[in-house]
Amino acid sequence: MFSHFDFDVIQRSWVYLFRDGMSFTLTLTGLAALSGIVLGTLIAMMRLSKFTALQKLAAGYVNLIRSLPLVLVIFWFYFLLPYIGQWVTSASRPMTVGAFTSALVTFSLFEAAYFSEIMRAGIQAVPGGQTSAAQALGMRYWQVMVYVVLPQAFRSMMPLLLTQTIVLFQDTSLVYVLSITDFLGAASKVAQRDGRLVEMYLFAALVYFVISFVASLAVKQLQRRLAVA
Amino acid sequence: QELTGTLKKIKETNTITIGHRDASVPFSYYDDKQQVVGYAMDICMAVVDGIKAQLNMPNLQVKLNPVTSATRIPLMANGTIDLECGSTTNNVDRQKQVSFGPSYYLTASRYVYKKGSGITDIASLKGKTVVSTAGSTNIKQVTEANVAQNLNLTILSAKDHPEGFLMVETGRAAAFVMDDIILAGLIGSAKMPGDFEISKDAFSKPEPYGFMIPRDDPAFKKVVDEAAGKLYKSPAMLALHAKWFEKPIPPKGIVLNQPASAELKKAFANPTDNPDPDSYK
Amino acid sequence: MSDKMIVIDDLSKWYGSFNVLKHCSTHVDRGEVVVVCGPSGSGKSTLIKCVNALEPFQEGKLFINDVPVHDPKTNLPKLRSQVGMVFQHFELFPHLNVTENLTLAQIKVLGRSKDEALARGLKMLDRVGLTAHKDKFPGQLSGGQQQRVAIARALCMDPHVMLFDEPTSALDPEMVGEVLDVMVDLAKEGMTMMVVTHEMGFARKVANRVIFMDQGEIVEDATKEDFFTQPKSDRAIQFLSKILQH
Amino acid sequence: MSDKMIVIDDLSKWYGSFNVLKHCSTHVDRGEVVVVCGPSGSGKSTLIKCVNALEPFQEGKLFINDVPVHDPKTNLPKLRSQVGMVFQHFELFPHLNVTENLTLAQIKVLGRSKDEALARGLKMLDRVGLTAHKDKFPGQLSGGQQQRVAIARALCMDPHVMLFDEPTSALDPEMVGEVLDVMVDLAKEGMTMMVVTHEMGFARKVANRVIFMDQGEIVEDATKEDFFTQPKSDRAIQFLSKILQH
Amino acid sequence: MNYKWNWGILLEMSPEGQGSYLQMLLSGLSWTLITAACAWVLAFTLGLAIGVVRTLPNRFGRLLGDAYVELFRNIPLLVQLFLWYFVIPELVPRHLGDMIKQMPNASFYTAVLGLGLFMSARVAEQVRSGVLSLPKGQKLAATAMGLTTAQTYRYILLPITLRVMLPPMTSEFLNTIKNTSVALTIGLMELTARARSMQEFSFQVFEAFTVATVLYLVTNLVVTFLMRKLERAVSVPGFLGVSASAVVH
Ligand SMILES: Nc1ncnc2c1ncn2[C@@H]1O[C@H](COP(=O)(O)OP(=O)(O)OP(=O)(O)O)[C@@H](O)[C@H]1O
Ligand SMILES: Nc1ncnc2c1ncn2[C@@H]1O[C@H](COP(=O)(O)OP(=O)(O)OP(=O)(O)O)[C@@H](O)[C@H]1O
Ligand SMILES: [Mg+2]
Ligand SMILES: [Mg+2]
Repeated sequence: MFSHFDFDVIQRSWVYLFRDGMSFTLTLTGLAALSGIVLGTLIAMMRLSKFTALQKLAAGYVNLIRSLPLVLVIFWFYFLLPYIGQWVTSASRPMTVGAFTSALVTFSLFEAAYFSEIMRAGIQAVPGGQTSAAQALGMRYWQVMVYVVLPQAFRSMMPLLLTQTIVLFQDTSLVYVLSITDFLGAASKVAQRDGRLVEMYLFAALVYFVISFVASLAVKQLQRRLAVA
Repeated sequence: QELTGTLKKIKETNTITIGHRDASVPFSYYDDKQQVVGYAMDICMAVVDGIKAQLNMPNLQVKLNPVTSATRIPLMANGTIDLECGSTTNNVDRQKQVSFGPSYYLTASRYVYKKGSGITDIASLKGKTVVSTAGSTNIKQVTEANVAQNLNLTILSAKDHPEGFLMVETGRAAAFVMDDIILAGLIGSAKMPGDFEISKDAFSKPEPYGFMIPRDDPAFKKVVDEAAGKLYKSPAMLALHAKWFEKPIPPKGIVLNQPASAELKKAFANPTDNPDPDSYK
Repeated sequence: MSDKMIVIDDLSKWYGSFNVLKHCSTHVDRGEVVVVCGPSGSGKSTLIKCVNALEPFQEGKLFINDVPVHDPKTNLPKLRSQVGMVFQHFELFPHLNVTENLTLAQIKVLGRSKDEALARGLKMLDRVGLTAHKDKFPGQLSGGQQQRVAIARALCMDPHVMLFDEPTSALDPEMVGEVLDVMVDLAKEGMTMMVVTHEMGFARKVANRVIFMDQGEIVEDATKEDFFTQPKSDRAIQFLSKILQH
Repeated sequence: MSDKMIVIDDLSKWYGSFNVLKHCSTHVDRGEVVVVCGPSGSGKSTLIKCVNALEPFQEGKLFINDVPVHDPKTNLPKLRSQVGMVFQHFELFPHLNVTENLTLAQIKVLGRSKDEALARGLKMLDRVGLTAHKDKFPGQLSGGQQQRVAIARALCMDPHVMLFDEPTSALDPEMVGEVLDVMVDLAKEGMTMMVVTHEMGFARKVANRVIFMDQGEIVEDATKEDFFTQPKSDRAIQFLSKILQH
Repeated sequence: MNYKWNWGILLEMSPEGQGSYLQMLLSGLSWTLITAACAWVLAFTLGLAIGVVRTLPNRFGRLLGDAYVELFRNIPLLVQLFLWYFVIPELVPRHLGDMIKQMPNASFYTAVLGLGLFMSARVAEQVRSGVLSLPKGQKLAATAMGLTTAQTYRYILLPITLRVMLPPMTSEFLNTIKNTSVALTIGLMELTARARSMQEFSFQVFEAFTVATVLYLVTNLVVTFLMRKLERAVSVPGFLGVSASAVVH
């Protein structure tokens, strides 16, 4: 059935697919996960702080982002970021934001809303006595957070954070709508150039599947190990 | 004299960002080495040289930013790109959002279909599915024609030109409505070029292509106009035209075989950014 | 410098509309050991948490070593670092090993060098007899061992006073002794201590005074001798009869 | 129709490589009350679950009312509907009210009409003294009440025999009595019962025989009198001494 | 800001000739909701079935269920839509492929199928963990009363699981609504696609996306509100889901 398919196209283009496409996807995933987790943690801390205004602000942000489709958010940021940059730096003209930066900011801010929910659960799961004990030793709020609460929260939430990162990895394929050359973008450019849609999309699906599946197996392994410890 | 607007930005950042297309053959597209090449790119580089000379910045950095039909105008409006080198139709609507440099090509909105699919003219498309590229003038024209002529079309919007062509190739749509020169480029790079045909009748008169520049920036426009005008009026322009439209072009070495028309030659001799198709007659 | 280490003066506290502490007044002198007891829910934990401002209170005054805890201008973290506190559930930091548990606050709060902190930590660990376990994680220790590490952790900060909130009530019976032994030693060496506990044996052995609370009030505040031999209130008598049955 | 309601014949069972039940043989006669006891993990629950085939077993034979449970051809749902079972955690269906809990299986398994099922259900509910609660949901009842409803639910099916797996051990002490009362009544009315329990008072009052298990074996299978007065095995003696201390 | 706001654009005629731009966006919203609703029916039925299979003792069924879930959740939705839209019609016999491709509203059917299957894997995962989180005794008790496995699921396990699962199901349904926007890549004219084409026709980016954003927010609020009502309607006095029974045990 595959006799009239030309899987050579993969061999011809794999350097481009991986060097240009996959490296974009993986860099974007890695950096967005890192900054998303950092931001998400800050948002979670805002939601759990005793200042109502901060709580409301953080909750509003999370609920807003979580109600919107990622595709829409990608468009929003792609067109809006230069203005935001102008406003933040109070420059005289819109800031120049490249495709990568734009995607990175979008995914960081978008996923931060999801990561913050995970971190909130993680922080709440640390027994209150831990905070009391750290405070009783004279630690300040930030010290309590950094040295006592967050390390425990990160550890217990690590599997969920990683699972969400796998989701993020898959979500990055949506930069396709901006014609950015991520892995899927590269695959579809080759597909269209050479008229090899079937082969390239099947190959892309396979690559995404293998990476996500292996990663989620690794997460399960980690979860098992954490459960024992 | 004091620099303003885009020129000031270029001077301060020592970069000019060019918006380019990834598959507008032969205007602006990736060749097989993933370099951006094309007729519009060549003209743009001459314009960039003009800017370098004007600002006395021989080492001006050129940054490339891919755009699609749908993203190019917002990206120009929000300052991501300073100059767009692709296949953008210059029309009155768009002039409210952006300015244009002098026109460098004329093309009408036609459609491509598979030979033997029984399509003869626009009327024969009635009730069928057609596709056009999101954000292009063509999709607007076919949408309007659909209403005006009661064609009862299903109009799909493709992300970019190859995707639109693909819809016809794979049988998803009966026809792909696009500027005829783009269609010629797409057929040229197709697996089976002989299978496709470009329509005789058109959804529009031949309209001018120009490069987009930010609106309300007369100083920048003046530099662009001068640099482009100098090139247009020189013999190099026809050679450039021949290079992309009469000789083999990358990546596959196809020949588009579209010699310059009298109207186009007239437009080269008298560079203009007039959006009115009739003014080019 | 007065000889009063802790002064609690007409302190009242509410959780919403619920009045947990009602006009409590008492004091702990330098070098004194005061045991606080009373039925569950009477406000013992709340009171002791007010002492180092882990819980805010709405009315009254509280001084530690003459520093006003109720004053919003007081540097609470600094004050807390001078008050050791031991909790019912130990509250060692599970992601840090014993040595790190002992040194973290010394380094981050007191600004000691790593070496200094380590030396002090190991000395205190030796004092509670757990030197051999210095590289283990809390999860690898028994409850009694964990509580002894927690005491060492508090002692590392050179506190003026130590607060204990039911330090033995989460322990299996066979481990209660080892923790009480450490506390008795501490008392004998002259540490000022305020201890919430139901271990009347401990009270008998080292307490100077016993405070009995019920429903948020300090019902009885007497020397150890008076408390055990001639309690004044009915509630204390009832409570003692129940506790001493065991 | 023999007078043996349950016959367990050389039954063995493994969880993977772990041998939970080892060559168990015993029987329960019609109208007899047999109490099963033994230390935790000895296999009591597993054995009783084998009786109505909630757990499969690998070796041996088991008959209920002469129906071979070990035979793959036996219609297990039908067999189970004739054996009432009461669990430690009641296992009432939380989304159904008391009446629905009582009638569901009557309608779906026995094919009774709604009215018929309701009549029978209310009768059984009356028997356990809970008529007033017929429209409540399980979550609105106390543990003791839930367990009584669970017993009523089993009785609705007109079982030949009732199995109990520690029916009172998840109850607060003040509710144990009300459940045991219902069970004593049942026993006195002649119900055949096999009861896993540590309530030796119950065993003394109504059991005909007592089975003692340890490490998957039936160590002792004796009349109530023999078991309490002259247990044969050391393990039973030890176990009894611990249990009866309370 | 170098941008000309023009909210009046919403009431101007769109070039599609079927009303104003605002109406165009609203028609996008209706496609979003219709697609999401159809995809949800598919996702829920399939997810329920597969989730249940994954809790049954049958090893083969479980393996198949696991494979299904892993397959559909480890490939990005966008890629899955491409497979259904571009690849599958080429793999089936030519005349069938052509028929699929020439179907009117092909992108709608593809979106329903692709999105439905993608979401069904997530529903299946929720159903499985929901059923497994029930106390084991519930199943034993039902079995002990003579209910067959099918009856046990029908009358006991699923009614409880579904109640417990309502909040996560609400968010999965909201995800389905949001995910329909991915189908704009295969030409589905849903809300985000409409906002994008409004931007392309009128060049008013921010007006278009602001209205789309507001419409999504309103949808979200309405769905959440309705699901809360449903939760209250099916709630059982004294039963707070698994947590409550966990306390009893
Ligand atoms: N955060 C809180 N919010 C509301 N009420 C609280 C809070 N913490 C404690 N309480 C209530 O305050 C009262 C006193 O609590 P506290 O923990 O001080 O009692 P205790 O004497 O230490 O009792 P125990 O011996 O059980 O530890 C109790 O009735 C308790 O329910
Ligand atoms: N599903 C299972 N898989 C593996 N081992 C099991 C399983 N169920 C029970 N066991 C083991 O079988 C042994 C007997 O269990 P069982 O529940 O029958 O004991 P029991 O006598 O009822 O104890 P208890 O008094 O604690 O209820 C125990 O060691 C238990 O750990
Ligand atoms: Mg307390
Ligand atoms: Mg048991």
